[in-house]
Amino acid sequence: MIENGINRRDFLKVMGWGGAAVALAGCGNTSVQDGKEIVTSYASLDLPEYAIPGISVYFNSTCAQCDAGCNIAGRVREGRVLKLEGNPASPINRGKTCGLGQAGVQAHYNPDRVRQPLLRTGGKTEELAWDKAFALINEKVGGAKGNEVAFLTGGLSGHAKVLFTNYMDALGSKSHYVYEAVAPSVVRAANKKAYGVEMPRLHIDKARVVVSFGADFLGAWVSPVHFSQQYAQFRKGSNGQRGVLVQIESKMTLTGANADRWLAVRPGTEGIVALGVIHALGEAGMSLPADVAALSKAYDAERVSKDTGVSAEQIKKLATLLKERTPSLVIAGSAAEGYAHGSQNAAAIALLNRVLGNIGKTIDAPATVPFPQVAVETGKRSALEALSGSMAGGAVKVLFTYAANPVYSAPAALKFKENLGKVPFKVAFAHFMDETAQEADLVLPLDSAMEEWGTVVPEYMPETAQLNIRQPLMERLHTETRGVGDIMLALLKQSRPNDYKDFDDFYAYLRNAILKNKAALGGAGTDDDTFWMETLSKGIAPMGTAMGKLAATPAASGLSLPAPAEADSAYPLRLIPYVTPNLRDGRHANQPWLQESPDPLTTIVWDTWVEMHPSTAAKLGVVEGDIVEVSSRSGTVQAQAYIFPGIHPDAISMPLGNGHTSMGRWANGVGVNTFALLDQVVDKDTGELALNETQVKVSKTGKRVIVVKDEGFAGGSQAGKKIAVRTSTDKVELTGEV
Amino acid sequence: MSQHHILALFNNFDEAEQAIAELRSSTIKGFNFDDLTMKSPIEHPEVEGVLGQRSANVQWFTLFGALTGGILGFSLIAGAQGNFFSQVKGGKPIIPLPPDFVLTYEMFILGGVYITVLGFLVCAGLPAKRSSLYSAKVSEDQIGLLVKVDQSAVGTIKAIFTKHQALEIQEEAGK
Amino acid sequence: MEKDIREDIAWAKINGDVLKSLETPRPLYWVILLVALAMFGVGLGCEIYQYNIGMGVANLNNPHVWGLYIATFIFWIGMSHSGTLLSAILHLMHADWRKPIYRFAEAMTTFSLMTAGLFVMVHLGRLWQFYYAVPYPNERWTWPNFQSPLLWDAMAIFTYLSSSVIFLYVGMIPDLAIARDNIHSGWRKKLYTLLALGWEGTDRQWRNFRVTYLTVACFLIPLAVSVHSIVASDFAMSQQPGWHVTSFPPYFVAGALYSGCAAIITLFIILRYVFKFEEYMTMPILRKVVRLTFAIAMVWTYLNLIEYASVWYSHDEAAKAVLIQKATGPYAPFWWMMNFCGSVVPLLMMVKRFQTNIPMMFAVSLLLNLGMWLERWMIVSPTFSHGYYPWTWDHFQWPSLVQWGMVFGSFGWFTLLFMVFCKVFPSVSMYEVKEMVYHRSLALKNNELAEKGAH
Amino acid sequence: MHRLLSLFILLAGIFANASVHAADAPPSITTADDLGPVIEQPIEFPHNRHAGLHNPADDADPSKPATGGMEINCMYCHTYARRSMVSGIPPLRKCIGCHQSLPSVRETPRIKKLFEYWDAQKAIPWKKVHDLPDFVRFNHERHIQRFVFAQGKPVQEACGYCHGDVKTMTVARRQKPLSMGWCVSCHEKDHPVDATGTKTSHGPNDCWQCHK
Amino acid sequence: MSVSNMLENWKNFRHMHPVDDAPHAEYKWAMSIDLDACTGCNACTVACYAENNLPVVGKDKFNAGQQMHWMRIERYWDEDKRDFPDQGAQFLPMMCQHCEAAPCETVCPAGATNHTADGLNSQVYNRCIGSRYCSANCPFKVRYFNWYDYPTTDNVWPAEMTEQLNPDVTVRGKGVMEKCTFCVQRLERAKNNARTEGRLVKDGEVQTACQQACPTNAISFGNLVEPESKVAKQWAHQQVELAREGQAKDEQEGGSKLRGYRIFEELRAYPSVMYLERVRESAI
Repeated sequence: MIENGINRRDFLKVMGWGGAAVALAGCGNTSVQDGKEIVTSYASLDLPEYAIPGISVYFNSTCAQCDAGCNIAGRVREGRVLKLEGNPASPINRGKTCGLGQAGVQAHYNPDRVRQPLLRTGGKTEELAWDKAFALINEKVGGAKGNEVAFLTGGLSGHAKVLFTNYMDALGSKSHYVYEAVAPSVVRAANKKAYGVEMPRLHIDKARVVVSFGADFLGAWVSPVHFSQQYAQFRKGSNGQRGVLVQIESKMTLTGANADRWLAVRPGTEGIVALGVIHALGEAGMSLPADVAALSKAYDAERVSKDTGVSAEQIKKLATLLKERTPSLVIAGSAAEGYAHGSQNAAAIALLNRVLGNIGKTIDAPATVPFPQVAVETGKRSALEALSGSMAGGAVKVLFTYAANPVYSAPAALKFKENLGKVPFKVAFAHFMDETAQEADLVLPLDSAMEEWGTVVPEYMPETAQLNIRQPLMERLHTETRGVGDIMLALLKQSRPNDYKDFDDFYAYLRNAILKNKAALGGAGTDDDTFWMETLSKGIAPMGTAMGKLAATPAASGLSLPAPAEADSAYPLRLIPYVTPNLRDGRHANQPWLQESPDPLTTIVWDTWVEMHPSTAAKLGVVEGDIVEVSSRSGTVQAQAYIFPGIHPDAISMPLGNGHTSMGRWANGVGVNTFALLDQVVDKDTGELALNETQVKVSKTGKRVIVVKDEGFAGGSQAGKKIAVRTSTDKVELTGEV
Repeated sequence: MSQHHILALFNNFDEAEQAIAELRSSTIKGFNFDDLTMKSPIEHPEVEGVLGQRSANVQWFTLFGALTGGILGFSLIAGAQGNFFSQVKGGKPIIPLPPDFVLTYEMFILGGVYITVLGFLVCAGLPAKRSSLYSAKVSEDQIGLLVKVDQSAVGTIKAIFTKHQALEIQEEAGK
Repeated sequence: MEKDIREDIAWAKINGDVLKSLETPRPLYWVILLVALAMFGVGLGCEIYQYNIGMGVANLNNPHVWGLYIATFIFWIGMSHSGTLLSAILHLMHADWRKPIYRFAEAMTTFSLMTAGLFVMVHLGRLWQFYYAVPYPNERWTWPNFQSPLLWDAMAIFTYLSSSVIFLYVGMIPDLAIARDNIHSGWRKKLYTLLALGWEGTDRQWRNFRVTYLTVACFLIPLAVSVHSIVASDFAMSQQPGWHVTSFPPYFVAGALYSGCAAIITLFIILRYVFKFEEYMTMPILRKVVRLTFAIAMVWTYLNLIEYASVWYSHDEAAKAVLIQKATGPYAPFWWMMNFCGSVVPLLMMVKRFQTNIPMMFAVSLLLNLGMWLERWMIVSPTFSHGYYPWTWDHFQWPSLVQWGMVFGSFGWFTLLFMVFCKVFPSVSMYEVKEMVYHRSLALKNNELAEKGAH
Repeated sequence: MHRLLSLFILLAGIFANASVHAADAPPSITTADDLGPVIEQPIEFPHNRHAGLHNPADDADPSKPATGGMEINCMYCHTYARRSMVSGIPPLRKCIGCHQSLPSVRETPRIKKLFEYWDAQKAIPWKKVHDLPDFVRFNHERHIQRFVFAQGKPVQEACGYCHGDVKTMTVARRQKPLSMGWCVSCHEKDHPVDATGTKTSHGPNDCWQCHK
Repeated sequence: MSVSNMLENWKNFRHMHPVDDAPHAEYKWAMSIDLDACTGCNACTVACYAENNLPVVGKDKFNAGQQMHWMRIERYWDEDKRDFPDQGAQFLPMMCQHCEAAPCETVCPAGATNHTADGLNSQVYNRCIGSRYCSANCPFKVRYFNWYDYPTTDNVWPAEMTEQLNPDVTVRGKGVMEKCTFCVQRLERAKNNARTEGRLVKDGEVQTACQQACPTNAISFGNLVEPESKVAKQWAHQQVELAREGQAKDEQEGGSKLRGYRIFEELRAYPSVMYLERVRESAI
């Protein structure tokens, strides 16, 4: 789609800056000013045929706002990207986007981006030229041995991952810590054990009943836009057979708010519910495998009800429903995995899938990625503990951080910032001067996702394996930023000049890498240029049709669930950190659209809140807007209380993502950092941080504020008017609906 | 035949009325009763009785003004709605009658008031230069009678005024 | 029986007394004028601030898009109706006691309309484009929306203001002639000479004057009624609960006359004291005004109760909710205060002894005015806070100091205009007081004659 | 007195007249001669030379080579007009494209200037002649499609309705008021829909056509 | 254009809309929103910010009730006083309903809000004088007023952010009312392209920004005049008619099994947005 003879960057450039002035044209200027404004032609060059001033052009690329890897189409006009829309050809998001994805342009145009390489010596920060920065890095890595050079990155995939691997290889380092603050890492491990794959494909659309144990698949879990698409089909069903969603969790998530039945479960007892349902299924006449039957025998309705707080009647009803309507699908999500016995919870839930016979029907193996070097390497929270430990021991001399903000998101108990101080030289690849970049000795400014070249292989691929292309949608806003691929290439050229001398830049490397495997990427028989242009134009390259296999079956052996913990008298409440659809782990806190987009459940904006059940609040004498002090063994914060019916009375919940001290104008000082409260309790099987294990106490401070939210005085009441109407399945006829 | 203007001031309406009555009943050569003007500090309640029927035509202006205002108002408004870039609003017709009636009503009154006042000025001969035979006493508490007579009749008139206890008589040769 | 205007008062003395009020002001006058100017300055400052920053500084929001500006606008419009009541309605009814006091009431009409007009302006988000609402042929080929009650308002108020000014002026011509005849120097002479239009008091002038005065008075009455019922239409023509009430137009008109009468009592007492008009603004006149006010207060109370009753009795649940909200929500203190001031306080006027008790009537009239102002506020704000759509209910919006500042400033502006008027134009109609005493003495004489005849 | 009286009558007359006039017909807005300001352009581009009519008789007369135009289609240079809201200012290469093979005028002052810009690879800072307020959106494409392609009007006539008789100008100058009423006056007229001219329709009158 | 024009077309000028026959010739844009599919995820609202140059007002102004979201997601709870909202929340995307007999249109003194031939409720910013009467009269309170001059307010659009602004949409200054336009800039673009090709806009050819973003396809948008469009079919199936203040299902004894309804139909504003009731399983 780019014509020969025109350098793409040049084209974007002239379009960008030679174009018509975009004024903040308000309604102010009513006068006609002939001869005052200057109209230039679009510089001295001809424009390609398709570029017409006033007409938008769409370029396909890949969203970088979360790890779902949605394919997007950027609307570009006069050289500026205006809006991100979904790529309709994408199997993941089918032309759709979430709010987070829409806000991607604000990550790009953000005025608080880092624009220059910065060197911090002593207390001083100075701007640095790139060649000097590279030389400095070269000097520092030269002074360290093998594993003394450590890399802390977020989940990595695609060709940037290849370059990272190669660079570590060149340095002889194996210290790659892949870290994600809120990824479903326990569930991955449990899935691996139960099904033989980390992330099976879930066919929500094919299920007639979905029971989700705290998987917020409509909000912030794995691939929400894709699941939302499936959910829509699931709800529509076929022939009026509308799918039923039951959500079992302690704190209502967006998915829970959309459930037909939301069951508030005592925190940590999700696995018990699962076994209770299995037991009830047995009672209802379903034949259970012997090992399962033996395990579930103890979980009769009465006991389960006592342990979990879910009524026996509900469990029975659920079992009946699951028995009657097949296929079904049971999903273990973050609420289930966030405990010291999280893996056990997940295993019990997987067992339920086996009992129901869902495996192979609604749970399927994912596609095989034929090029493992570009396949995603997902992050683990345990990586941070490991790194922190080795930093404390002085084993790290040089640390590179990329796509991770551990200083912000590490639990206080890790003392991560303190340990980081022991690393002599820290390099941060940064979009923003975030908390981690603030601690770094060298900060390298990154291109935004709308400026850089790259490839992405998402973890969750709904169909066959796909390589997502990320391409610049416009010229760099700031001349001194670099794509991560370009940086890694430059570093590699320092260590292995001969291997990389042919590549001027990452673009050249990428083009070469893809063209080399043209045949495997569906381009057999086309010439290089055509294939390259087609790939860019589609934004997706298929990587074969090979599908994996579910190599294991959930087994009952070794599964043991502890009895629900007694309440701790000093810290009587359980803190459930809430991953909001808008802010996730906090990296998007400086995008004002997301800050002003109300949280779907509480409608609160621009702040952190402490969610508690009315009965808990009544016990504490707290009303909405009271500033309460939440203390755990690891930390204390103060935040406004919000009384919320959708949470178990034993728990409180606080959203993650706010409370930045260093990020940008829209993030700094907004809310409090919930990560700072977390105790370092880990899942016994995987060593992953158990997010929901923190015990807290709540006390009133006596201050009160008005909670800033969209919800009005009437709260969630419709005052008896017919506004948002709800009906039940026995009162409607869905068959024949358009 | 030179004309003379005579202004006589009286203490109260009774005396002035008597003077007028006498002037009216007498036939003095060179004096036309229509040339008599009464000036008073307040509106004399029985002025018709003593001066005879003298016309006031303001009400015709009123009628004209109100009708014009109303008709113009309606046609302006309906015309503006219908002819210029007519836009549907709120599911109502482009020329909706109730609002137009309200506005017509206002224009009716506006026209009525304006033209009435215009009529007043026309009928009352205002604004005017004050005649030289004017006494500030008239605006205070005295009644003035102004006549325009032939020189020949001046004496007679004056005599009548004096007879009715005119406080002061001013005379001026007319042009 | 209190002392009324003496029938044998010399006409020259009337001239003298009234013209004296135009003479060099006492220091107190300057103090009041300066205070008024300062108040107006506060309002002006607030408007400049709001103009520059945006309407947000008034602390309006969605759904509270209107606030004190509109409430106070209606208040001032209502205020204006007293002048018409006294000068036009009572004129047609030949109530001669109106004569000493109608002039300032008519001036009040004009000035409160001018004040009300200011509120329309400060209320606009884009004041600098206000002419878009004015119907005139323009190069855009656009016209304002004649369906909007706001436009009817504009037309009605323009008509009313200009008619009132004309009526005030025409009725003042004979007095201006008196002033012209008695003041012989300075700018005043030029002004009065010009404005008197050469009035000489000839029979022809008087004859036409009488017809004109009567005719304009006839026009003013329906006009006044239409003005406030159109203001009521701003609300009644809308769809909002609590506004969409058929009894609003008469209710508004009654409220307007009510607040106007209350204001007349206030100004009556002030003018009587400041200009020493005891001989003209006599106790019997006050008594009559008070009785009139009381009657209108009862009419208003009746209509008010009718409104509540019809809302309560109807099936309009949304309107009922607003009513309950008024009586029990955050606005309850103001709402109860309004009912108290509007319906209970005037009961004091029933007591004959109080009717001429000047301090008491002064206090009562102020309370009535307060009640009437609250009435307007209670019409505007509660509906916004509790409209149809529960999601946007907002009970806690409170007008910012900018809004209060402009309300405050408007009283300064009104006082300023009124004070200047009183020093430039005769605030008591001299010729009509003369007429009044003339007619009364005639009547007296006739009575005597009749008595004599009877004997 | 009579002066004042006549003044009043005059005022009343004007009021009556204005009302009747306004109700009857909108004030006609001039469509020509309302010249905009003279604008100094970096290069005095001779529109008449490029777009002016071509007279073969002048070809024969070597003494007046400059009088004949070349009848270049407006859209040869303003190439986006039929495809986009904006008509576009031609890029410098377009000018050079022809002029580099026109040695006959290569040394004239304007062309020299043109090549100076080219050599510096700089865009010419043309001044806007037909400015509209920022919130008005005039769509060139719609008008060109409608009048040139659907109705078959000569392109210069179609463009000229708003831009005036550009083919007779050197530096373009605004000739039409471009006020809203002027736009509306045309939108209210019935125009033939196609070349046959049997079916007509008038322009849309929704505010959102131009104000969004 | 004259008195004669007025007299000749008197009947047209007295035409009631939409009560009379055939109110719309080519297009009547309408929407239907399936509340059963809507998950309340807010993607639509953010997309609206991106498409329509909406200002982010910040915490203080949001608190003052001066937020500018043309589209808001409302979240309602059951009011039966149970311990937990065990049937979830009810989400409702709310934006300008583009009423056929819009209460806002009649009251604007400047005529800044009108009904277009396509059945949209247009708001013309530069004609607006800011009397806010339209908002006062809107039953849904979906009109948003520019209380401040956001383009010049700090941190609303810093220089870099202005690059993102959609050039097809005016950036509103202080003192004007604004609201959802059904993405009229997209509609006009689509109509323009269709006219050039001598046809009508096809169903699905134009999407509003919210519809385009919606991950569950809860929002359908299209031309109600065209019987084959999805929206027209949905309206027809649910027996919701534009110019009716009640539905067949309300008039039936015991109600029908249809889900379609419009909010506040009894106010006779005839909204162009039909909602489909949220459904919850009765077996659990």
